[in-house]
Amino acid sequence: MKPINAMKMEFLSKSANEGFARSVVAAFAASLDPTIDELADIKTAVSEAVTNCIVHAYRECIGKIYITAAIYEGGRLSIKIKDNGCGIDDVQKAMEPMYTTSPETERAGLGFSVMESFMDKLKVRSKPQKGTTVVMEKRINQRGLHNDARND
Amino acid sequence: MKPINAMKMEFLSKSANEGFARSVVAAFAASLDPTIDELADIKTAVSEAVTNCIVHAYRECIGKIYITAAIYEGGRLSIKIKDNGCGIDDVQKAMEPMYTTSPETERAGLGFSVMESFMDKLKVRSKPQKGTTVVMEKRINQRGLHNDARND
Amino acid sequence: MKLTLTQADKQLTALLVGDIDHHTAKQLREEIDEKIEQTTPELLVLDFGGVTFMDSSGIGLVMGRYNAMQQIGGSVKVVNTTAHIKKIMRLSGLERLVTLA
Amino acid sequence: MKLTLTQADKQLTALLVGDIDHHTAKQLREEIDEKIEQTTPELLVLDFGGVTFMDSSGIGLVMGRYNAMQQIGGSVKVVNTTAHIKKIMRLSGLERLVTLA
Ligand SMILES: Nc1ncnc2c1ncn2[C@@H]1O[C@H](COP(=O)(O)OP(=O)(O)O)[C@@H](O)[C@H]1O
Ligand SMILES: Nc1ncnc2c1ncn2[C@@H]1O[C@H](COP(=O)(O)OP(=O)(O)O)[C@@H](O)[C@H]1O
Repeated sequence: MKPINAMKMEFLSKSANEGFARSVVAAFAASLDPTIDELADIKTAVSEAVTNCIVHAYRECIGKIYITAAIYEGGRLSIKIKDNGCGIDDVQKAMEPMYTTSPETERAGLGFSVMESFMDKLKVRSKPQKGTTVVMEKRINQRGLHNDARND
Repeated sequence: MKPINAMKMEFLSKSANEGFARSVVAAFAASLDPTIDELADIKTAVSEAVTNCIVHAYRECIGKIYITAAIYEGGRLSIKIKDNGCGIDDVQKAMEPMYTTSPETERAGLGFSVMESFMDKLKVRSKPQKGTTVVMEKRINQRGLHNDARND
Repeated sequence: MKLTLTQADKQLTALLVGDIDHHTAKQLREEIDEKIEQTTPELLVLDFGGVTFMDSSGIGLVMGRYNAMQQIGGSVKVVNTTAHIKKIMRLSGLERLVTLA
Repeated sequence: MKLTLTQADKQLTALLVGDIDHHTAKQLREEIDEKIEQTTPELLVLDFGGVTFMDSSGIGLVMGRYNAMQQIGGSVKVVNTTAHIKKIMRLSGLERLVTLA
């Protein structure tokens, strides 16, 4: 299925870019006219995934983080966040609530839980030493207003 | 010279993305702590360059627009906006104030003038049938406050 | 972008709220021109009081309305512009054609 | 991110203004802990009144302060949270440890 709108970006895994990344996705999603709550959900999920790349994937170095986002007919927003970092040995275990490998920096182990409960779909693929890809989806209720994403 | 921070993005040449593109660059520049005026200058210049890709480069089709931005020591922001569209035959003539090939859509022919007067540097490279690249620079006055771009 | 058109005597006022760029200018242009045709005012007041962003598309918008008003013998006044909007309008020499307030 | 710390009697209040994420949490953590050490309050009030965004780093921030206050026999109260912040805090079971108001 062809998206109505699409974007792709990459940036350095510096923690100052956590705010940048969620602003970008929020600006991209704006054409779907989301509610303030929906927008907060999306920003939070993006913040979790991007922070994981910075804190875990590229723990000892600065690497590149890749975000792809697309809007489909009917208000479906799809977001992919990818790194080429250290990867996850056991994805299922990593996704358990409160599981974290970085308690010393006060990570709560709830990043994946937030992504799961704030978005409609979450898929995590990872290969040790290769990197991790998180794909999330959320359907934004179309309230029959004019939909800017459909103009060109 | 290595940038302190860098990002790269691409998106479709839909006019709804004009607002998206300037939001992205504004969010990226935020770590330089620009004044409201400086931020407005940057957003306006980006809006001009992106609109040119949509209106002129990909006049009859939807293509991809590429933005690269980097922040260098001392508060220098560099922005590159590129398309693979129709290109410009005579760049010097195109850059003259009031010159436009699209008067019928009320283009004022002032896009390049805005970029030139709102940014510190402007370079335009173009090849007919290949595309156009605009590189702009602006130095943001560092007011000695904490500079988030320097943290990681 | 939000547009509010109010007509009183021979004056049409267009209050612009939001970002003016190439994407939003088209709709503004069409709605204002339709109202000009319907009401043939003597003065068109473009109120920039709610404008949060403007690029050179805003100049095209003012110029185009100037032309439309010229055709029916009327004039254009631009009000409530910020320093940033004035800076862009000044690039175009617009102040020789319309009243900037 | 802006942090304002006020001390009165045995109570330390931390007013948080801005976005709470992994990038900003570190500084908040360090500044609040320094003040806790200096003033050994009985109650730490975390005032979320100015928080414009929060992700799970905010949970770590509250949990960590809970631990710090436990060590000196004190407690933590969280005030002025929005629905969005409550939603995140609820994921963590935080309400069993600190007072949410
Ligand atoms: N992109 C990633 N690269 C490598 N490891 C990751 C990545 N994302 C998550 N992890 C692993 O999964 C664990 C759980 O992640 P999460 O639920 O987000 O909690 P937290 O980030 O608070 O640790 C992390 O502690 C880490 O070990
Ligand atoms: N990216 C581009 N691709 C092709 N042609 C362009 C591009 N940018 C500008 N031009 C040409 O240069 C002319 C002047 O551009 P500009 O000063 O921005 O004014 P305007 O966009 O109002 O026409 C345009 O009318 C167009 O012919």
